[in-house]
Amino acid sequence: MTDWYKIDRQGGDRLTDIRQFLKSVLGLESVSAMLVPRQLPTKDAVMPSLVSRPVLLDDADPLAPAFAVNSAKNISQLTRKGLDANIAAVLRPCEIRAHIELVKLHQSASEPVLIIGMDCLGAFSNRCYQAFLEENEGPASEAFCRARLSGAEPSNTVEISPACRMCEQPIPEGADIILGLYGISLDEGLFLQARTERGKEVLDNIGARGAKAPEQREQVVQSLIKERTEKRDQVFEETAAAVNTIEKLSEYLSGCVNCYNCRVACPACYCRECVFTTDVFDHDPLQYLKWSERKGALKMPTDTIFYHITRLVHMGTACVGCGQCANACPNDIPLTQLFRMVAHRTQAAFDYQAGRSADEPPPLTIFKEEEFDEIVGLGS
Amino acid sequence: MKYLYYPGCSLEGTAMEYDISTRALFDVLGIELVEIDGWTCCGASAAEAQSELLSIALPARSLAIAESMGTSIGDILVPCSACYLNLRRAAEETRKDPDLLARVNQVLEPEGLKLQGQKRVRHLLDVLSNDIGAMGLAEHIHTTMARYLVAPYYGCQCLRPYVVFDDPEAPTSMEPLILATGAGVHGWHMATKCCGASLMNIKPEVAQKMVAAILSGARGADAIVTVCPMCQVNLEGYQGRISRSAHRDLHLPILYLPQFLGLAMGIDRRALSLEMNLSNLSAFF
Amino acid sequence: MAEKSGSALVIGAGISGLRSAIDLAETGYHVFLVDKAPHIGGILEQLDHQFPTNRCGMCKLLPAVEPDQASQQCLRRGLFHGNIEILASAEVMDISGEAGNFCATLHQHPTLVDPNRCMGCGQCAEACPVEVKDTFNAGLSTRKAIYQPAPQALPGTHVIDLSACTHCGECVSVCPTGAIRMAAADRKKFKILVADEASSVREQLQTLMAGEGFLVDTAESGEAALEKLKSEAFHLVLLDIKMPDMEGVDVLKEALAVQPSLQVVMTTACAAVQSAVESIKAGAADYLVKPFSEDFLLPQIYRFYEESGKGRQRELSVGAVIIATGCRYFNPAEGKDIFGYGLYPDVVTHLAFERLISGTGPFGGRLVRPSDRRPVNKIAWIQCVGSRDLQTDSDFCSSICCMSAVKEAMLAREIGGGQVETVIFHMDLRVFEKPFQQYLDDAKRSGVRFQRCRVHSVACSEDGARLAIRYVDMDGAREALFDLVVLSVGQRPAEDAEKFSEMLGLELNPWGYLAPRPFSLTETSAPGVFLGGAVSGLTDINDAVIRAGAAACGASKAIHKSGGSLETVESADDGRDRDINREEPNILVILCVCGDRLKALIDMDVLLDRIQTEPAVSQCLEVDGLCSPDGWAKMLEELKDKPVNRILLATCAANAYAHRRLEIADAAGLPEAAVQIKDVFPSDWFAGGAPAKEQTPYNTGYVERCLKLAIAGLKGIHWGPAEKIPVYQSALIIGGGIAGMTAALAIAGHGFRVDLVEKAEQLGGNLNWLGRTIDGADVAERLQTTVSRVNDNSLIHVHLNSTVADIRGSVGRFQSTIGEGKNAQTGHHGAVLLATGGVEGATESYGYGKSPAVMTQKAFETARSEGRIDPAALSSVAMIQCVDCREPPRNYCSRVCCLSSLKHAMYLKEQNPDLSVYILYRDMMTPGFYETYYTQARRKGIIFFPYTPEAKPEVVVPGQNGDGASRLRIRANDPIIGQSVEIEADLLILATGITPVLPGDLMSKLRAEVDEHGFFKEADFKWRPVESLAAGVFACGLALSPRLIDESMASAEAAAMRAVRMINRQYLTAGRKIAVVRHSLCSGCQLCISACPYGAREIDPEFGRIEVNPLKCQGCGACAAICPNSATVLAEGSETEMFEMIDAAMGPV
Amino acid sequence: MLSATGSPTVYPEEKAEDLLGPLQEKLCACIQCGTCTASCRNAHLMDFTPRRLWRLVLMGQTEEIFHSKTFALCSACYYCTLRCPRGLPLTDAMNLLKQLGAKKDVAGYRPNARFYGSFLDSVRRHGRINEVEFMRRYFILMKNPAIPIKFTPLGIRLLRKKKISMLPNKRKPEYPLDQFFQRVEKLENQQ
Repeated sequence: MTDWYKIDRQGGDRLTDIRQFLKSVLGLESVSAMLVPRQLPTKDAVMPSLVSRPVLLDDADPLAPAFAVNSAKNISQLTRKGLDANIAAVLRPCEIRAHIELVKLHQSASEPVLIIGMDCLGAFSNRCYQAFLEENEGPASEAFCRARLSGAEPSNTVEISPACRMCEQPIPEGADIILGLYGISLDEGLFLQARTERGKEVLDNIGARGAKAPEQREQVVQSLIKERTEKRDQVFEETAAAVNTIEKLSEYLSGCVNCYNCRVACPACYCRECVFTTDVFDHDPLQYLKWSERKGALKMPTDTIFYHITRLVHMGTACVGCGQCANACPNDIPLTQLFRMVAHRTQAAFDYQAGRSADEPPPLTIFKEEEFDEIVGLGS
Repeated sequence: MKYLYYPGCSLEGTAMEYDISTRALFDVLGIELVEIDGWTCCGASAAEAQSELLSIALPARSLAIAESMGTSIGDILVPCSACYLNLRRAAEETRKDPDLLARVNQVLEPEGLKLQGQKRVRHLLDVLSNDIGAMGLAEHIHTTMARYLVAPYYGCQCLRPYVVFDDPEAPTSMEPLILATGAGVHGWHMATKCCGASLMNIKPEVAQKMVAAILSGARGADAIVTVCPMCQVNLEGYQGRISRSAHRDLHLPILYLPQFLGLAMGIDRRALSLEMNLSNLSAFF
Repeated sequence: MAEKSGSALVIGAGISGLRSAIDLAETGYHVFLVDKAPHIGGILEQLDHQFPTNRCGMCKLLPAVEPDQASQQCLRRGLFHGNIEILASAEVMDISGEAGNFCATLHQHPTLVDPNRCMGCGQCAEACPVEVKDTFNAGLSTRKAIYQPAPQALPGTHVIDLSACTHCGECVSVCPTGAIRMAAADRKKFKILVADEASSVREQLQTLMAGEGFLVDTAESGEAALEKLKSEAFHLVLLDIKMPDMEGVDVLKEALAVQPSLQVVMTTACAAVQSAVESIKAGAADYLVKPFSEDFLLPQIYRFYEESGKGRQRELSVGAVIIATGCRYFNPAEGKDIFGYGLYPDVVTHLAFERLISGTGPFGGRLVRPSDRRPVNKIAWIQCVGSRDLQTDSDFCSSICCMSAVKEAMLAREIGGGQVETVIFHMDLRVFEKPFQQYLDDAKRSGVRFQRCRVHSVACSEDGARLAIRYVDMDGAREALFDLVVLSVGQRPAEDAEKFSEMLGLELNPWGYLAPRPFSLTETSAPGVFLGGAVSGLTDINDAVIRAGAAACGASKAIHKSGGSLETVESADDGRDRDINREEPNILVILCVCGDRLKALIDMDVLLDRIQTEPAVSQCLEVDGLCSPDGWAKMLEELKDKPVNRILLATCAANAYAHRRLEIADAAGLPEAAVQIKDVFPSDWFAGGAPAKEQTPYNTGYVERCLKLAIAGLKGIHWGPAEKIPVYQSALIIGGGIAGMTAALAIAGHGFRVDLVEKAEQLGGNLNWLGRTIDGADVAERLQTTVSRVNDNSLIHVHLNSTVADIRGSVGRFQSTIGEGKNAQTGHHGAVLLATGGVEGATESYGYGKSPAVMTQKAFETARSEGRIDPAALSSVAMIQCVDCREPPRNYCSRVCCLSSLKHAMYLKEQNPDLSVYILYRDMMTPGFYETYYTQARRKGIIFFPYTPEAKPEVVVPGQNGDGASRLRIRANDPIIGQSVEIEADLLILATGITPVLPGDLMSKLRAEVDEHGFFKEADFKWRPVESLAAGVFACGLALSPRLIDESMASAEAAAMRAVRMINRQYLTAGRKIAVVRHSLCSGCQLCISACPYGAREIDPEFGRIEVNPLKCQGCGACAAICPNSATVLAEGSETEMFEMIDAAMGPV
Repeated sequence: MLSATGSPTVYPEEKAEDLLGPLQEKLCACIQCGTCTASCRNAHLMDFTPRRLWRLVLMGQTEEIFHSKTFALCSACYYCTLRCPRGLPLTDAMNLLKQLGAKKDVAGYRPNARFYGSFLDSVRRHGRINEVEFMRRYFILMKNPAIPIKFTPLGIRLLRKKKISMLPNKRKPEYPLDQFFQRVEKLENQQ
């Protein structure tokens, strides 16, 4: 479904229009609360917040280039054990994709959540966001938005995160309602697209009126995707060259201290208890000595490469490329590049794309008589 | 050893040399050929194209005469493949079909003849390769034929449709006989390919193409040996015309098998009637 | 283990024999599995790839429920089942007695190699100087006279080919374990008489054989020979067929009268072979053609010498006999050899092609030409070689060749990366079973070319480099060049068929195959004797497995009926069930030191020191000469009362001992799993390849690493008490047609209660309207007998007008609601059989419904039997085959329609010879001996028009298009004359095929799958054809796939056999290697539920937890692999164990 | 003719004459595999391949069959008979067609029929064949001056070799078979 709606400018800036729209959604009887990035009152930080009082949406800031948490994890917390209410969630495309993966893994529910997806302009890493704030003396979401849409650099000192720079999926395809930004003039008001029956119903109920599709959008989006895809492939190439031997890989990951932050930040890492914190890796003290004896010296902590490889195996099919792993790393290991590259190739092998559709069964859960003939076939 | 002998019409005419050389050969081998008294034509390919019953009754007549000559003489030896097939067919079909036998005997009866199916019909090649054999021949070989490479040509009707003494597709029975003379055997694919038979009379252009293919296949050999008058005359009778239309010299000596064997056994060329062959046999003089 | 009294003899250990044997063994009988060959597996040993998966899959014959009954290993390597005694290289010489009490006499062929000593090291074969064609590789390579009969078999026991062995003794001298017995001493006692007129022959033979140590005497005349035979005993006589004073055959007869057990071998010149063959009938053991060469003669003499050895006869008492000796294949070199087989090395049979592309084949799986080993670019398959050919006396179809050629062509394309051009020259494509048509379509899509014709001949191309195939297409004769030509050679009856026919008074069909009784594929005229597999005609694997199951069912019933008990006997606890899970690992390491040889290579003290530091190792025991019986016995003695719970046996050639693991376990009072036998040093250390002394530290490290790896593995061995699930000892059968009734009788015949549920008001299903089969058998009469047998059986409870409203549970414990409302009953069953049948397909094609003259086959059959068809009043009848069949959406052949049309056509022609009958067909499906009816139909003057799906016939109904014609008009194309023809017909009969009737709701409640056409989906089409992957759920008859009456009944018996095997004991024991869920770790992502191929997992609705059904779980590990945090693990193979093993394997050398 | 009109043949046909009956009986087990065609050395010269001819026989297409030159071109090499997977007597069937062709006096087959006829006349007269007499009669019957000319070179060579003679050979014994032939004809007509 691709019905377009329009909400005329209310006079203020775009953020004000968006807040107005969100308020009208939260005002609906069918929506009990709204998960949305919001400026924290106490600090210059933007974090996802579950808002139930509409007036507090005056602090909502979904345009802010901050991305501290992938909210799919929050939705999982809200819905996994069953939620007897309906909520709305304002999400980035990668958050929606992660949400879809978690639904398939029975870690989230899709029914209680109305998803409002934002065209994604990208975000800074936590650290860069702080620098950006300092540079602008305040949130400056509107300025960021204008700069990104016009193709200008939003900051003189910091770049948006590597994950966002190579993201070729900036449109929130899996949302109920898409809030369009790309290819839409700032003066024209808000353009919203109903992607599902449910989204259409909401837009009808808040009184949005039907509109023609924004003319420029398709072209702008396609050229953006093309540019990002090229960027992505370039990154893949560089990354592959950087990790194509076990020695290079261990060098790549040498900064790892087993803090497991990446795992905690990863929206797809859903295990209740990670195998790396079970007794499997709680080695006997003597074992360390034995290893040391055999090699002469044993790097501590151990099992770091094993840990990352394991995560690549487990999450390679579900990685949505949100970049939270790198964002969370205290030692600046470029994990996003590595994970995206491996995940991309893994998913391609199964003709699967994480987060693309709730109807596609995850790889390995279905058995095909004929597959991977190049590996198992006679010709190999 | 004695055989009943059925020469057939061709051997009295266009294939006289086949008859003469066969008799000469058996003479040297010390085997008597007793000609069937008053044998008549086997019907050739004409009878079967005109009348089913005639095509059986005609050869059956000669068979019945042969039977009347008693059991002291052995099988019926037939050098001509067409006669062999017709006689054999009459023998086999009447054996399989008692009604047919009765009808044939109805035709024969006024002449005081009755077919009983006692005699075996044997082709000359069958007798040479199985009863006499290469070993039997070897005793009489006096002149080595080592100079010659010979292409054995079997044709159709001594091999097909009745599979009696050799593989109908890949026959080999002539080879030991040729080898016994010291000559070499030319390996080729045309040994069983039809020569055109009576098509040579009805559709000469067609038949001559078939012969051309056979003669081409024999290139490299010094001669082709045959065991059938029809094959012989078709292979040697038109070599000039065939060479002209093929724009190649396809002349080649064609001999009857007993002629060739006779040479090795030192029989006089005249006694083998080599001069009667239509192809140029100077290489064998 | 539960045991049942009673035993069965299965002759032939191919697919069919194995299936029957395993079925019977699982049911609890003792099975003697006999094969003439030195290995089991039959032809399957040679086939790496089977359609439709293009892989093997033979292991699927192994038990899936109670898997611990047999070693779960590749069946091509060997079968180890507690209830099966395999007798290889053995032949059944005689069978006497009656059902329930047969006595079979066996002759054990000598192999000269002691299987208990042979370790399969292969040094003997290297030493052997005799090279012969390797029949295993279809003659594409050579092997030695001593050889390993099947390369993949374990242990790799060698045998001696007595027809080739010269007894030179080279192998004896190199065998490291002294396994080869070729004692010369006994030869002095073996007396041979040479009877020949020619003194040269007498002298030659006497010198030759006396030189080998035999006792030789001679005779120059028949009289002299008989004189000698009267005065002293001889073992062997070489007798010339033409003796001066009397005929050899007469001497033979008299000689046998004097010494009945004498072996007489006729010697003959080439010319007298015919009379030699006759002498075999008179009792000669064999004949040999003169002149003899020494190389040829000696092996023959030794063969008779060895075969006459003592203890070769054995008698078996069995209750039932299954003959499953398979069939032979046509030899295309016989007769006319129009395809140059034997002449051109690149013309091969399809069996040779399978070897050619096999990884264990002569070329290591590379696709090359046998003649020059150059890559193959273009291959032709020629179908129907020695099939469907009256010239080779084969008025039958060999049934399997179409599919095997398609498979081989696809494999060739796969191996060649799509570059190899493949053409199949075929007549009809016989795609008569459910998945065949689809497979054929796949092949066409993948680029395999099909040329419909009969190939005329194969010759060498003019340049001599390739093979030229001559054939005919619609434009006339053509010639095409190929690198390789594969002949799909047809079937010929088993060598033994005639022997068994005479031995047991069994019927042979006109082509010499053992023939089953009407309406059965397995029963013979001799009660208690059954036929399995290809012995009654070649079948594909699916059919062979079904027939084998049916044969096993028949045998089981026969044994049961004659008093073989179905009471289960629990054997005494002997340590096999000991729970070692709860015990700390306490390992005994046994190290075979091989005399002083190991000590010479390693530092034993250092090694023992390092091993003893391993806390789990309690003791390290040095033993010597395990490969000798003494050494082995001594080792077993040492095990008594050792307080250990795991044993590691460290040797060379561990494979050679694998099958003796149980002996060790029993001696130590441990479960078999607690014993591991491992190679810890390469066997060539002791076979000339020994490393230098200065390498001692390295060698010691090597052995240490191997030992520690094995120890790490042994620590993780999991062997707890197996879970036991109580069983409802009765069966539920849904559907009361012929399949359901047959299954009911088979199960009740074993003494179990059966609920037979039929939705109609009477039993019989489709048989109620079927009058006669094509072979003239009376269907109605058969139906009546079956119905009354069902009604008379007190164990069968028939529920008419009923359905199964609900069903729950799983294998062993199904609870069902039969009927509805107040009549509903609750049923408790251990197994469920779906025999819900099928109906004639509906159609709207070809004017059906627009004219009463257009009718279906069923309508015609019904009208005919009700006397509403008057053949005399008809002048022209047309039939169209494959109506809405064999193309999507119903892309399968319905199997029965071609035979029905032939039956109807011949009926009409017989009733009214002036009547014209036209059959419009795509491919006539008359597999096997049904082909002869196709021939008969043609002979009766029925005219056949082939059509293609692209150009279907067109039908004009009278009155249509304002047409004034009074008759139907069918327009079709005749490809031979290349013109369209128009048939005016009084009647048009449409073959609309069969569609299944399978209750979808019940199937999903049973967690059994339905295929895309609505048929029951087999666990595996070939290997497990009557059961679902959901254990305890079976199907038979039309619910499985379209089939004929006898085939439906065979499937019913096969399914019944499998069901009996589930319900014949009070408890079913789960396998020990199964998965468990650690709920505290489980995140509930349910990936494991989707990944489990056996439907063994579900969410417990009460706790929301994932539960594993222990009977369904096969321990495959798919769940453990997909679970990210090891919340589900296999009983063996946890991460900790794996890590330890990896660690050990990476240890120092 | 078959392909000329494009209109389909309609079955079952009215049975005009039961000429083909015995032939159909011989051939009805034919499966149209084409082995006969591939075996035939003359197939490329034939307007209908042997396979097509047999199909036409089974379908009762008398007219097409006797318009065809196929059976006239059969040189009776028996290859098809040898190879036929149904073991059908195909050469015999060709002979039967030749007999029918002669009986029906089919225009296209007339030269062949006359050739065989002349041959048998000679046999009937003398018991054995007199080649010169038979050829002479054949030429006269054909009334085509081109035919004898075609044979002249060979004839002259044979004459020169004294294998044939223009004069009736007095030495040769004669076995007149006229009565024999009459008995055959009579018996055949009874059938």
